[in-house]
Amino acid sequence: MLVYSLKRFAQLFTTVLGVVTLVFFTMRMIPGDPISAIAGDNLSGEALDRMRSQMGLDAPLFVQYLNYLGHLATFDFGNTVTTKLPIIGLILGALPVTVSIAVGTIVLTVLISIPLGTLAAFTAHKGHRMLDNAITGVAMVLDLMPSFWTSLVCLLIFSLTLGWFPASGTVSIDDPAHLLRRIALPVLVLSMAQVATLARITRTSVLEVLSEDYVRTARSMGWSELRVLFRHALKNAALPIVTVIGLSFGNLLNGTVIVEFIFTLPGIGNLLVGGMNSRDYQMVQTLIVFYALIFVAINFATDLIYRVFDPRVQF
Amino acid sequence: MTSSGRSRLYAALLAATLLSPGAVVSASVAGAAEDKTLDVRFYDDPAGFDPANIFRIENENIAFNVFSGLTTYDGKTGAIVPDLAESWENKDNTTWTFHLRKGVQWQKGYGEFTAADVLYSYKRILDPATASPYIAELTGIETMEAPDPYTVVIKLKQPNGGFLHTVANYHQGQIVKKEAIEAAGDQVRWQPVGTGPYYLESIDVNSRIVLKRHKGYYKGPAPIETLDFHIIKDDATAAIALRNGEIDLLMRQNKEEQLQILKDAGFKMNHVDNYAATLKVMNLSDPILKDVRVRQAIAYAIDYPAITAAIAPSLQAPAYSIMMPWMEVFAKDAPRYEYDPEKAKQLLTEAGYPDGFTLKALNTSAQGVTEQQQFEIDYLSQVGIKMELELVDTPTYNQRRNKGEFMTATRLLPAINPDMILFSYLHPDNRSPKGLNGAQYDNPELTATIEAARAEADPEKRMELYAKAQTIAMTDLPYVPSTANNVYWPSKTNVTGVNINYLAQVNFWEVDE
Amino acid sequence: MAHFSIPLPARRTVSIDLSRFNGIVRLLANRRVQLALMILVPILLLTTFRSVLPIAGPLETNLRAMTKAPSLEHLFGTDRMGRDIFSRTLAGIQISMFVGFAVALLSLIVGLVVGTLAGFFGGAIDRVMMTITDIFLAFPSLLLAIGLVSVMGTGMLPVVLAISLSDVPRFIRLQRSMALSLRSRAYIDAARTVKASHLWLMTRHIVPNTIASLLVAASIAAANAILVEAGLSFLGLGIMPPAPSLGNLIRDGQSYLEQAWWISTLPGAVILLIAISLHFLSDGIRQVLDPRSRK
Amino acid sequence: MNLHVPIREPLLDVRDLHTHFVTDTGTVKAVNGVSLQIEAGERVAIVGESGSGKSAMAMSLLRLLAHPGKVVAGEINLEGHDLNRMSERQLNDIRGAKIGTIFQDPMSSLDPVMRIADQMVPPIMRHLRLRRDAARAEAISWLDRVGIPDPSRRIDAYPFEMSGGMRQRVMIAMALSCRPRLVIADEPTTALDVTIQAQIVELLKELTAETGAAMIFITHDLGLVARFAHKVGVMYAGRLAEFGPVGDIFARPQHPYTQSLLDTIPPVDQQERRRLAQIPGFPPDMKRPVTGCAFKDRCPGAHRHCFEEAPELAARGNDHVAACWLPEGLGADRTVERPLVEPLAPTGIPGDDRVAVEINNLHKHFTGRSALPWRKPPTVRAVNGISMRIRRGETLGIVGESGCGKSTVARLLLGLDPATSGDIFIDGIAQMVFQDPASSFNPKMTLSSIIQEPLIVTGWGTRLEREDRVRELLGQVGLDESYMHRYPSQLSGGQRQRVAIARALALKPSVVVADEPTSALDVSVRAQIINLLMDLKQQLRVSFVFISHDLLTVSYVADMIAVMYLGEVVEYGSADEVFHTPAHPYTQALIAAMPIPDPAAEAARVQTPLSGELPSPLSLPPGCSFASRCPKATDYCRSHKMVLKPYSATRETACHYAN
Repeated sequence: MLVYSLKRFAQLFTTVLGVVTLVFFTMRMIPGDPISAIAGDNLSGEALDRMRSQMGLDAPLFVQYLNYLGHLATFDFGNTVTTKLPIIGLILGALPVTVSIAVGTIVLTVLISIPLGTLAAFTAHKGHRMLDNAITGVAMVLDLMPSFWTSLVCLLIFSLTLGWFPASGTVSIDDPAHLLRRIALPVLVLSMAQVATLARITRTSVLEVLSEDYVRTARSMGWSELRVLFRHALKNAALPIVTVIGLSFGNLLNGTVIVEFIFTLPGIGNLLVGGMNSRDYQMVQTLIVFYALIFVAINFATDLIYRVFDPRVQF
Repeated sequence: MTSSGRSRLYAALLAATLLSPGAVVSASVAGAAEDKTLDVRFYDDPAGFDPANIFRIENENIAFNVFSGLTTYDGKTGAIVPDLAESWENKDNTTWTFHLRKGVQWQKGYGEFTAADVLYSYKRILDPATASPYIAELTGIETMEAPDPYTVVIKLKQPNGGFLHTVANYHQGQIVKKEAIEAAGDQVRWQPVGTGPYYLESIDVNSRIVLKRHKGYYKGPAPIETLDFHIIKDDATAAIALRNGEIDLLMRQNKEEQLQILKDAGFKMNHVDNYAATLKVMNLSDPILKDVRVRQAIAYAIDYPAITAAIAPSLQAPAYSIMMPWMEVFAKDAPRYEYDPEKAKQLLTEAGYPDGFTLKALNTSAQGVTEQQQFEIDYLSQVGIKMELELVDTPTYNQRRNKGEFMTATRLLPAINPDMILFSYLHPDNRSPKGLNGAQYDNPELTATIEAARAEADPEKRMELYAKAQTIAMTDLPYVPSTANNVYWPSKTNVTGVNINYLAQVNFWEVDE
Repeated sequence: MAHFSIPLPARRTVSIDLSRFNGIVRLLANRRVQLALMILVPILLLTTFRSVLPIAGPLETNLRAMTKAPSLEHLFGTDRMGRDIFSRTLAGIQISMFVGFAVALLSLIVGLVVGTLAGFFGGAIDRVMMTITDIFLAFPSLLLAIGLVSVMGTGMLPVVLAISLSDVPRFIRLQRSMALSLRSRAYIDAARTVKASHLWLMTRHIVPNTIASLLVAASIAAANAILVEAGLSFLGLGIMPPAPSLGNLIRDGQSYLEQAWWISTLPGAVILLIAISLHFLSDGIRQVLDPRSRK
Repeated sequence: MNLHVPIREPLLDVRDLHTHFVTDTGTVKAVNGVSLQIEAGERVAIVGESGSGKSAMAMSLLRLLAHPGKVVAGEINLEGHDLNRMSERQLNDIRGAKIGTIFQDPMSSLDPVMRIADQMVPPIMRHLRLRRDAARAEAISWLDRVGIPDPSRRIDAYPFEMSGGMRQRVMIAMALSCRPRLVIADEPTTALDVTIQAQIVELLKELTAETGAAMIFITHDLGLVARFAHKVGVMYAGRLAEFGPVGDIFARPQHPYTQSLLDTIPPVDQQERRRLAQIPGFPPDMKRPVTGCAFKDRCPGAHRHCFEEAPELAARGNDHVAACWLPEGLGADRTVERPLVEPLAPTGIPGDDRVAVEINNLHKHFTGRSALPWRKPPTVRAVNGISMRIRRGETLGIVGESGCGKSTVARLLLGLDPATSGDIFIDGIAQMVFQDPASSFNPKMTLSSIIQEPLIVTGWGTRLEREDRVRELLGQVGLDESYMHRYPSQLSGGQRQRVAIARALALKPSVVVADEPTSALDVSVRAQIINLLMDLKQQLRVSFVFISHDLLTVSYVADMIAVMYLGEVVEYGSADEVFHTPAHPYTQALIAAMPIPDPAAEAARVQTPLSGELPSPLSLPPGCSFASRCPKATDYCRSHKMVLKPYSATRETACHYAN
């Protein structure tokens, strides 16, 4: 376990450092800087140059990089470049929103797709393709609809016509009931895209397990088919399912941008796009570090869950 | 008293409010009895409200309600009206004396507003340490004095007939309080303190801005207690929020189709027309575009009336000048370019491009290729001009546009100070990358004309000079006007007083529900 | 569904004899492939010969026929600018299919080369490559897209690159794991006993045996790319209108859903059909390649 | 011995069982009319080659067939109740309770993510109606009975924490735990090493005798049948070809297929080394209807009648039935036709004393990655100091159980892995024939390019010359030229091994290393490959290293034998000597564990299987590596390392007590 933790730490360190370096230099290679981002239609070049030098954006790149690393090492994430807001506060404010969406999506996805996938696998195993095809087909159709389109359709149906969920309104974790109502639609939209993948993986791995020798062994001892399905198949099929859930959780954290935009949710996808559009180096860099941390953390969590499901996995 | 009688009285009081700022006390008191809240859509992440470093209309609109200037713009006519200065006089457009309103109270208990605050505010802009992009607006000041707490005397280096615009409630003209600025430190943009009708109570930069009524506002407290701005970026979502009743007032709806839906649903379509013109900037250092016939051909080739009617009859109208028709200085006789493809072809042939040429248009990718651009491509191709769009993201676009690295680009003219527009866009001193003259336009005749206009004390003569300048500009056509933009703030029917001024701003002191 | 609990009789090879004769024939005999082709072939034919069809050009505006519902004249109706949506859809398919194809190809090639090297050599090369793919996986794909569009401007190439960049690490990992398991196969050992070069082993033994699985992944990546392009278009990072990529068509019509549902719905349905066909195609390829996994 | 005194109705009475697999490409009639009766307490072996339907038949009894397998007709009467007419729910009360099942692969037959207890206890609770703790106690007692050490602790282990042998014991305990009347064992020892196999077979014998359970034992190993069964059923193409008491079947086989099968086994008696019998052709395609006898195409004695009508089982003696039109099948004197194998002098080619391979003090250690950088990494000494010489034209057989290092030696010889220390000298080049015919070839290459590959890589000849060489090689291994453009997947297992041999011979190597070349093959095909290797050895005078766990085959093929244990050679000498008069206790144990396809001989052998399992190669004992399992081991053995010492002129052994 100790060795494992050390390894993980080393992985975290290299990944984060790589990510930080990549993002630092990429951001500065991209044309446009924070000043040009705020230049609208009526600021002259002269005025902008004045601001640029005022903000010290003309220091040598390598010096800026080392400075940045130094700040990072002391967990000083700094302020946004133009609006001077503490970044850590912005991220911590936005994180709960995105995390609730991601968690909600995962929960809904799991609740829908694991039973569906299992059912599909079970019927397929017995040679009945009808239900299997229907489930796979519907999941695929859901998967393939662009989220910005389904978002609006959902808004029109559930918010405007049925009036079940608000389209706007402040989101705060202090008011969980309201939060739930606000994230319901985005969660629904995002789940649509996730269900197919997870149901497919569930189906494939359960199907694979169902043809394993030990399932036959269990059947030979008089276990009923359903019991075999729940006691053996699902547990054994869990590893790929957990992997996919872990991966999709990571993807969700940066895939919520569109729904955050349409459903006006102040999440970190929002921050990222905003930071990128305003060329707020500091903001983007810090967010990326967060993403990398989350990525590594999810890998770690996935490994831990592996261990719960599969005693063979050792650290 | 019957209810109809009461409402008639109320209406009368309201009318009085709008007409004369002095006689409002009773109406405001009536409003204050209820703690009304207005939920307003805000369409982007707020970027701060420090007048010295403020950008974008939505932020400016907040500042507009928090701060005051010596003058301000009338919401309906666009005319300059008194604000913190009750009255003023000027000598030769050079020495400006402002008589300040007495008893004006700062928000958040910062005491009474005096002439010292005016001097502090302007000096702050002029201080290089502030790094204000608006410094150039005030560099024309030679001296500033406050002979007494209610008088400010400003002496300019050169005559400037448009100086009242400079001190209006906009950017550099907004008056701040020294103590409040110093207390805020590096968070000035998030802690604005002014003398306007509303003060900033709280802000969550991710989702919400809350303004509260400034009880000590010199015109009396505003009718609405709380302005709750919700950040809703997507236009379609904003429309749904309005239709759901989640918001009362929708700050800017920029989608024609949503406007149609809201109009059909019976919402109140508050709007201002021709608030600004969109110009095609012709880079005159380009070997093709330096020929005036080519520029005129472009203007003749595109049928903007048809385009605007087709794609955005509400949001756009054709523009024929760099000045807006509602402006005092607007010259009706300046050349106009009506759609005439034959003439365009003829001009191109004369210029030596019978088969047309390729026009590279730099633009932002934020909206992709707009429908308007698609039509422009269509129209231009009919006279043989192949318009190619170079789409880059907004920061890159701004950077290249400011440096003058393009063949043609667009500018949206904020149309409030005609003198400033003419100088910024046509004066050779302001050629990019230094200034906004992206066309690199330098016509000594025009330069002499606008310089003379600025110095001219006689209003009639000034108007003549301005008219002459417009005629020259529209003949040389360094900027091809394309469309004039309209701004819509749809609201529930019970929301009144949404008067959008020509800076696309609403004075919330006038708004009630 | 063939899970034989009995070992296959030796003569089973005879039945494979015929079918193995030609992979294409076997593919064409697969029901899913047939279904996919039944959808894809007509669509591709229409797309290819759209210029001779009696329909308006995809960019042709018509102010007299704005926002018209589907009719015989305009099969999919027209949009706000009076453009024929059917024509735009056909043109959009061409663009979207190109994006899908380019993304699939790029991911395939990079994945193949890098994954083979990492999996075959293992050791330090592998660790470095895996760390790099980790970094890219930890990097939000959207950011890559924004960055690329900023550097390269909008257009086909940045879109293809942006989508590929998030696919490539997955392809590398897939290829690496396959190469890893193949490198200890007996036939590789057999070649190594005669001192075959690394290049020989990789090109003759590893790549031919993994390419099929990569193709399966690539056809899914292609379907996915079409959708991601649509999403990027929505954010203004995709292929720029008026170029009628399918994503642009849906985006254009999205806010007209209430007034003119056809503007986005019909092109959307076409995306669905194409993506589903690509999935069927990949399923079919997989089934044909691996008779055991006919699930 | 005589258990089949007909008392009452039989325990299991299967009548006209038909099982089909409906696939896209046709219906496989895997079981095509099988009838058989099993008495209580009887051990019945079902033998047959792959695809004969023996497993399908066994799985049909409890309807454990995977989709699309389906019992389409027949009665399966267990104690008078027809299982085939029962619902799934009723059948679940039979499964495990009345009939226990043991499967082939202990590695995959237990759920890897569940503790043994969780797999064993619930069925006991259900079938024996016991409470959890009682059921657990019952399970522990069964684990104890199958020889699991420390069962009350091991019951909470996961399968992966146990060796294959232990897992198969658990499997047996589980199958027997609800006291079934019948146990179906589907190749229960095929995946195990020979010494472990002997242990398991003895265990099964004991336990069924104790509980009085009858047993159906599916196997392809005739030796095991002889050792284990009371009765034998021989299956061919989904039908029983012959059924009868084991002694009778071995002594007087009546069906030509049974007769041929028995002839394919290398004889134990090395004095008369005859060419092995081969069964020509392939089994019929089970998707096509068969007219007449299914074996007719491969039967030397087939006549007209065989093509017209399928023979039914008919009595051939006491309890002995066979399905053949010929009264005695091919007859008792059928062996005479087979030629004697020309014996080679054990020293190789007469007059040629050159050495093809010389190995001196060879070591191969595999170093793992240590848990912590500063700790010593774990090291497996896979090959731990062996020295050998192979003369030109000589065949060296290397035997030993899995993990003894024999495959590592092969890889070292071929230069696939670098040796840790020691020298290998090869006069010429070495080539290899791999064990698994499925993974030996790149499935994407034609046979022509497969066989050409060594030639291309070494830059041999032009394309035409290479193709000529391919034809020549295909001819040498008995394949037609037309195979050149086929793909490996189009070949049968035997044909693939022929191609593997052709590829190995392409560069005219001085030594060919064959690592278990026949272990994945059916009995009849195995004989073909062995015959081919023997022919090639005589024609080409090439040296072979023949690696196998099958002592009988090695003793038939090899001139010299090296017996390996834990990375060391414990006995080395001429094949005859090592096989007939083993000196090292391990060799003796191996030979004792080896089943002999002769029921009479088996009955006469004293069955004391070698106890224990291979110690972990990570921590080798300090003294003799075999000491932990050796019945003769003393303290001296446990503390002193043994090295090969001459035992006779042609033999060396590494046992202190052998000398």
